[in-house]
Amino acid sequence: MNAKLGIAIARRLGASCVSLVFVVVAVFFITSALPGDVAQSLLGQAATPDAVAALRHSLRLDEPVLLRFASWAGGLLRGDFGMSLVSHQSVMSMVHERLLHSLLLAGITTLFAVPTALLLGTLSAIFRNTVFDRCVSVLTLCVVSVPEFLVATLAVLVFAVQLHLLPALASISDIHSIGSFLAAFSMPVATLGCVIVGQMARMTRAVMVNVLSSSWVEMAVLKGVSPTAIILRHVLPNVVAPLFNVMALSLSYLLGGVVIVESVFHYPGIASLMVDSVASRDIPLVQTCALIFCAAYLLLTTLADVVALFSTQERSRA
Amino acid sequence: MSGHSPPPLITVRNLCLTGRRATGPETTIVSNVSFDVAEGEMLALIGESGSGKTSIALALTGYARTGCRIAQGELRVAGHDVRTMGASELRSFRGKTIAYIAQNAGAAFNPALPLMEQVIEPALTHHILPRKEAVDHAIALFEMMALPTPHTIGARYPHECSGGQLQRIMAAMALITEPEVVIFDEPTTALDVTTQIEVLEAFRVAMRQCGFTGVYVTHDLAIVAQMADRAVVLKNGSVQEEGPTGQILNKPTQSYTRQLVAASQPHLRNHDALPPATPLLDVQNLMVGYGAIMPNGHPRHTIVNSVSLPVRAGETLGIIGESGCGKSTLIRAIAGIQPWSGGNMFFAGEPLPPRIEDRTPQQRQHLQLVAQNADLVLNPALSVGATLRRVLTFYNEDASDAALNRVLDMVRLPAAVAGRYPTQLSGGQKQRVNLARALAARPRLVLCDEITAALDTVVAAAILDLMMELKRELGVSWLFVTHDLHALRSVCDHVAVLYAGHCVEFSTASALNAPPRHPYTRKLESSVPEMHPGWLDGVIRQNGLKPGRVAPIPAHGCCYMPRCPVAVADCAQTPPPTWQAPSGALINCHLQAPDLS
Amino acid sequence: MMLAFPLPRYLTPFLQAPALLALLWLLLALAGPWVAPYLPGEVVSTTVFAPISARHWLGTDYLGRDVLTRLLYGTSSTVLLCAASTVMACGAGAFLGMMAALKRGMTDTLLSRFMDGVISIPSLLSGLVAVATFGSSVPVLVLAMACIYLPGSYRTCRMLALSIVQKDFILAARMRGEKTSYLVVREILPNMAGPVLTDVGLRFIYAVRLLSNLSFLGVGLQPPQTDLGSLTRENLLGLVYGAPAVIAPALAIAFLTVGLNLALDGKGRHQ
Amino acid sequence: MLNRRNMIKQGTRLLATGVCAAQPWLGTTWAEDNNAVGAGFAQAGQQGTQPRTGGHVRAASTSGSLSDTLDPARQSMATDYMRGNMFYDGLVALDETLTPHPALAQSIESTDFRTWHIRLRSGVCFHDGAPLTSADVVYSILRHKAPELGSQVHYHAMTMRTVKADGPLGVVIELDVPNIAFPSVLGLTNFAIIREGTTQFHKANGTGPFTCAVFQPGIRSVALRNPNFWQPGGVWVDSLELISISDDMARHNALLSGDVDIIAAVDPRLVALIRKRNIAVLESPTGTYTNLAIRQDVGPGQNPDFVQAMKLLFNREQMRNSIYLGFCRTGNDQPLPPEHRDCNTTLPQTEFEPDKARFLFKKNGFLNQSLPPLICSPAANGSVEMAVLLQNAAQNIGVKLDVRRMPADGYWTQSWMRFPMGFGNVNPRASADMTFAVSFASTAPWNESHWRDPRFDQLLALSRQEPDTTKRHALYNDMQAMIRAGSGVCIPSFITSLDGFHPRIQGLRPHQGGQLMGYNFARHIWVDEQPTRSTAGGTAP
Repeated sequence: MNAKLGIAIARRLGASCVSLVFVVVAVFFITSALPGDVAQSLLGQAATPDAVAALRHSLRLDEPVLLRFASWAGGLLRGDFGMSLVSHQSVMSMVHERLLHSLLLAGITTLFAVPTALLLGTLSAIFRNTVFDRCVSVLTLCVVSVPEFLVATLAVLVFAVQLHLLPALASISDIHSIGSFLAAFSMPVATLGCVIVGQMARMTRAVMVNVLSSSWVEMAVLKGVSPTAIILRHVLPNVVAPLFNVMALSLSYLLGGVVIVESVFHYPGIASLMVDSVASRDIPLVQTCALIFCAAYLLLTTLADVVALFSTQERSRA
Repeated sequence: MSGHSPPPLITVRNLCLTGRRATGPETTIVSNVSFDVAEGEMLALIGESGSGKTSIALALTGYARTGCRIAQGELRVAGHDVRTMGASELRSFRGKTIAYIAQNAGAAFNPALPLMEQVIEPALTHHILPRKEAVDHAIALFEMMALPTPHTIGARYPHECSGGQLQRIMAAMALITEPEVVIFDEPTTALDVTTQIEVLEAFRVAMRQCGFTGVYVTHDLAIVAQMADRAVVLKNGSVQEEGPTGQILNKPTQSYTRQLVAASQPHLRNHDALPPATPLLDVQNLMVGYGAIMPNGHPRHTIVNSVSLPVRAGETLGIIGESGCGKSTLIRAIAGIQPWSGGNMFFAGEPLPPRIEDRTPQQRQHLQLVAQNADLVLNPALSVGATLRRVLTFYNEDASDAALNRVLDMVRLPAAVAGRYPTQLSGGQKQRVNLARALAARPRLVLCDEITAALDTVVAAAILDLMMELKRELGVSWLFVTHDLHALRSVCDHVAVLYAGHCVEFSTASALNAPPRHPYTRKLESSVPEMHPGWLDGVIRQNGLKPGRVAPIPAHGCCYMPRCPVAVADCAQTPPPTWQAPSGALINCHLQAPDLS
Repeated sequence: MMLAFPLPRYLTPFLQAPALLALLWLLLALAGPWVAPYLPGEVVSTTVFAPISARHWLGTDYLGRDVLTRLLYGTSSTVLLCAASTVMACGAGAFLGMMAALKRGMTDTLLSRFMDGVISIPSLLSGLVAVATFGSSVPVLVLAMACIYLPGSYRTCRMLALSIVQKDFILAARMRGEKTSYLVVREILPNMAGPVLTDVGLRFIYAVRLLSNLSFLGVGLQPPQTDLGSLTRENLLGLVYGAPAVIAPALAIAFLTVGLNLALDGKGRHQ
Repeated sequence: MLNRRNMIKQGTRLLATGVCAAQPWLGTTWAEDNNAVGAGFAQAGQQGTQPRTGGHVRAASTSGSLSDTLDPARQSMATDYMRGNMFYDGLVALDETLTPHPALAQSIESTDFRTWHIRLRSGVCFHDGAPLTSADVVYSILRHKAPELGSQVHYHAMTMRTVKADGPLGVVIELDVPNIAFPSVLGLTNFAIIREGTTQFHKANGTGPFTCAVFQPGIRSVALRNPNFWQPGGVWVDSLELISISDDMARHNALLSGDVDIIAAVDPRLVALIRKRNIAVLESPTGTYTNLAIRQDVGPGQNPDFVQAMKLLFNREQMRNSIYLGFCRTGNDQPLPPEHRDCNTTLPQTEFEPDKARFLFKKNGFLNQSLPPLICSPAANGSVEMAVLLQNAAQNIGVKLDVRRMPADGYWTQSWMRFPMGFGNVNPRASADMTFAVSFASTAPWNESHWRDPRFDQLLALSRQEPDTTKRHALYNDMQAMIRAGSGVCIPSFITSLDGFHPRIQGLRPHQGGQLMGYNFARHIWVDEQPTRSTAGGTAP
């Protein structure tokens, strides 16, 4: 039966690869469709037609689109993401550090947000249709809907400017101890948490309500099992698959959708790198960033599906 | 009864339960119910769905479902005052002092945990036994319950066991803490009659050995007769009658009880003579299966194996068999939603294509399917009127209000039902709408897949009555699939007995009562519970329980061989021949008439 | 748990309130520009970030314009634009999702893989490119936002439709020989209306947010038109003064989206 | 022979009135006093404490992106300039009044204002220890001519016909046409001197006051004091970290919370609040302006009445109050700010006259005509607000003007100067001559309104060879009058640059060249942990 599981996973991975190929093509042509190019962006106000043409030629931007796509895609196959047109460094070296930063921020946010969301969602599922449930529902909607730059700025004003408890910037270079690490990350993480906890809690609630109304949960109650044990022993194994799906969607947002938090807290992550590279039309960099986001999204959703396969497979050995 | 009997173990006084939906007003579910259960006694709570019997049973454990609550009354169970207990007291009370066996074991076990984990959980939770001893005890209970491979069955997951096995495992789970009170909530309703006997016997063995006090919730009077000492009859949340089982079954005093008893008695509804006619539907050597196609042109796994059935115009053909025998697959194949790999079908003389898409509009209109579960068949988002009107307009029938009312009247529903949604209807009403949906198309043949299985006895009886009336009025033919032999006998002209995809016997309904009969038919016959208390003992004495693993079906021999009490050597090697008995029955067996009497 | 008691009955009418609130917003969106006291671009005060006063009920913004006026205009365009794009996205997503669930096979596979690809491209990038390529006009904005949220809606609706398609009533309709369009409109859609409405609510929130982000990047609505997110952002500096210019639009967003979502949730629950 | 003190005085006075080369530049005078450039600046406006060495400073600028570079040729953003000025020196430095002073050059001399002889300071070393030679200078200047480099000063480099070494410390530059203001050109940050043959700019190798310890584009750079800096007393702080925070609110919050010591570009709306918290705000009147350019070669701008009407439609008072909150000086549609030494202050001020504008619109039939949109962008600071106010003013007189806001990225290449009516944003130029030459002459590369006036070109050529200050000033005055009357450029105000800094930072003074002392604050500041407050009354610690 392991072979069957293997085939199922392979099929899922294959499907993701199809999406990825589509994304590779789409990203290239989308970015090629962006008006303006890196030559103009580098020259700025000093862009005269001659200068632009000369710079374009020196950056080999005057080659036909398909030729550039071929050489770029060829490089991708060899694992070469190309050179940045702006800084003349290899794209990988520029992305590498930023990606680590982003993963760090996403990781910490996950550590904080997932348990919170699970707890909130589970509690409101247990106490469904009570005042508590309603309050959680309204509150989570509120924090989701209020723009995150407002949440972030308000947090900085209160905790950094007024109370001087936390630094206003989350500069990686200032982190020397656990204390400064926690101080630097607390506000960005809380802001990001606001954005994703709401949705995750809502979806967790939906999944939980479904499971909690099943007759085997009632059976467990009638066996005298305590509520905590019911949630941990009986409910959790059954909601792993859907919850992983919820989490995958939220986490993929944490990599690509955090531009605002990165810029408010001056955090050098990959999302602001992409916005930057779009602004400077550094196409190889844009493409790499977009590919990373897409790959992360596909990876996470695939992972969620594989977990789902596993959790049902484990029980269907017969 | 007598003056100095010991104090009752369970005392219920003036119990009132209320409940409400998310935002609706509170309604009374159970009002003013009182009864006692003495130690070691088994009390039956009898009632139809909605009578509040399950709510009362749950209330004994101090539990009320979401939206419900115990409004007032006194509940004393084994010295505990259930209503005054706090949350933690209730937790240590449940599972330890009082155990519960749910109706549908398939749903009541956690699909993600191995069975053993769940069985020993009460013992571990209440710190009655350490894990190791709990496992040993569970295995001992499995043995007592006559479960196959008691040592390893605990490692399985719920979906790896059959319904009957799960029900017995659940009983083991209830008994592992040796509780003083066990509640059985319709534990055999979802089971086949043959399995039901095994489970009931297992329960009785457990009762004798463990000596608990029981409350048995059911709607089946025949089971009450086997299991209970005393019975309480409930209707709409209030007690109708209470008394010893024998008195309730034989000398009911209340009209409702009498009605219940009457509905449980088998009686013949189909009095018409068999009209001689050519087959309306002719199924010839049908093969249905799934999996890779084998060299012989058939799929790897066959579900329906070479079945031939003729359905004559205006007659009712019944198909009976236990779950998994292929009767639903057969009917789906006829309906055109299950592809078949071999054989032919003719409808009104015309060949019937396998795929519904390839059938002519007339064929689609004249062949209607009424599926088992009315909840799934009726679109919850459409009103009854909208559903029926769509059928009428689709077949270019008159879709006026008058026509709609005629259709509703056909199934004896008031015109007001047209404006309601499926969720606002009772189970019986839904099944009537389901029938109406098929009948609105003016079909010539209606395929009914277990349409009474999910209904209460009284409601099911009414549906069967309706079927026969419609047969007379409209001249509709019916193909009636069921596992209920009573229902089958009462409405069918011909009967086909299906076992493991084979048609083992085909006869007229009347011939089914007289020998010679196929061994499986006889087994089915004897498994139908009867309303006299000694029935179960008699059956067990006669057949014996056959626990343990059932041998696989031989590749070339008779499909019933592994379970056949009269099997001979030939059965394992050669396929049984089909021969005609004097009664006209076609029997598929190696043995001949004298041996099968 | 103090709050863990069921909602008292006298609160039931309040559960209807969100629906009324949502209706009120729609009215406000339609009537806003007509009842606004000033012109949206008009500088009416020499004080910036002025507090609430009789002349300016919500104070003035960072240029000394009337916040109430700008809020009314902003509400109007936010509600209409986001509603239009959300409805389009969810409508198309639901339709395609149902088709995929009904047809299965190659149609489903290709469509799903395509949507998966689209969904994984960051929304801001696609929005930026769309507007940069096709120019910034209201139809382009609506279409771009609709396209961005279509795949997510498709995913949700396909999952919902898949579970419904297996129900017996679909089988019954298919056996009757009903057309796909009838199956989609009459049989499937009404049964997933609840979850789809919830989804619409969430996507509306995202649309409000994306609109403000696009405006910030300079590809959103053209002045003097504005939206609630941009109003919050352009007056963000006023936060240090606690100016109503930044608080009012933020509250408006919260009331708008929360009200709408609760209303849609309620609608979904009744189904 | 004048004594040294007099020479300085005279030189300063002469330079202050703009006559930088009435006679061969007496560079030797400065060569004897190494402190002239740096310390001379620093000691001008004392805040009560003496400069002292040491300390770490963190400064936040506005813009910052991947395009951040250490290549002087490509630097185009404020952060780039600030960083460049930390690591590199030019031949010439511009002081607070934009007066050129020799820096790496010891003297710059010319007799015909066409051929310029530059004598380099001796004993100057690059960060890697190599001595500065004429070859480095020639390389540094000539590389701007290569179009594929994408130099910001390509235009200026192309005005130099030849650049040749004349011995190890001599450089001769020959121009196409005589230009008396040429030394100012060499004061442009982009003309900083780098090592000969440098093509990689991962690290900076200049002669500047700081060495580059860390450089992360778009994130931060860390500078350490150059112990071998050629100018003793020319730099004070030990280390300086420069970051860029483009989010306005975040930058202000970083200053308020003390995360950074200095920020550039304080929003006028927050000045009061910042000062209330004992944080200083430096006001620098600069020649930066945001302007509307109405093209005179296409669209309605071909009609001078239309241009005139648009100028009358600018409510300068309102813009001053609501956009800049008073932190600006009212502009008069000519490019030199009032404090500029060459500003023509005698021109009548253009006022807000909607009725007259309406009359002009009506007279020429523009009232019912659909007009081209006003192109604006967050890239041109304040232009969106200006466009909205203009739109509103137009609406009040019955003229419908659409506003089209463009994305900030790509604005300068995609939109600027391409539409009939568009906003631009111009930083102060090094000299009046440069302003006229690059923005208003017929052949100017950034002639925003496409204004062509042969007489203006004539006056420009004359002024470039006019050694007499008074006469040249008169020419400049005429040219400004012509711009105001004829050009399609509307300049409603000159923006006062606002920078915030904590009191421990000393040495910051206003500078006409732009933010943070013309982007050159790093070498001028020092840290005083206990600044003497003016109110502190002699209490012993």
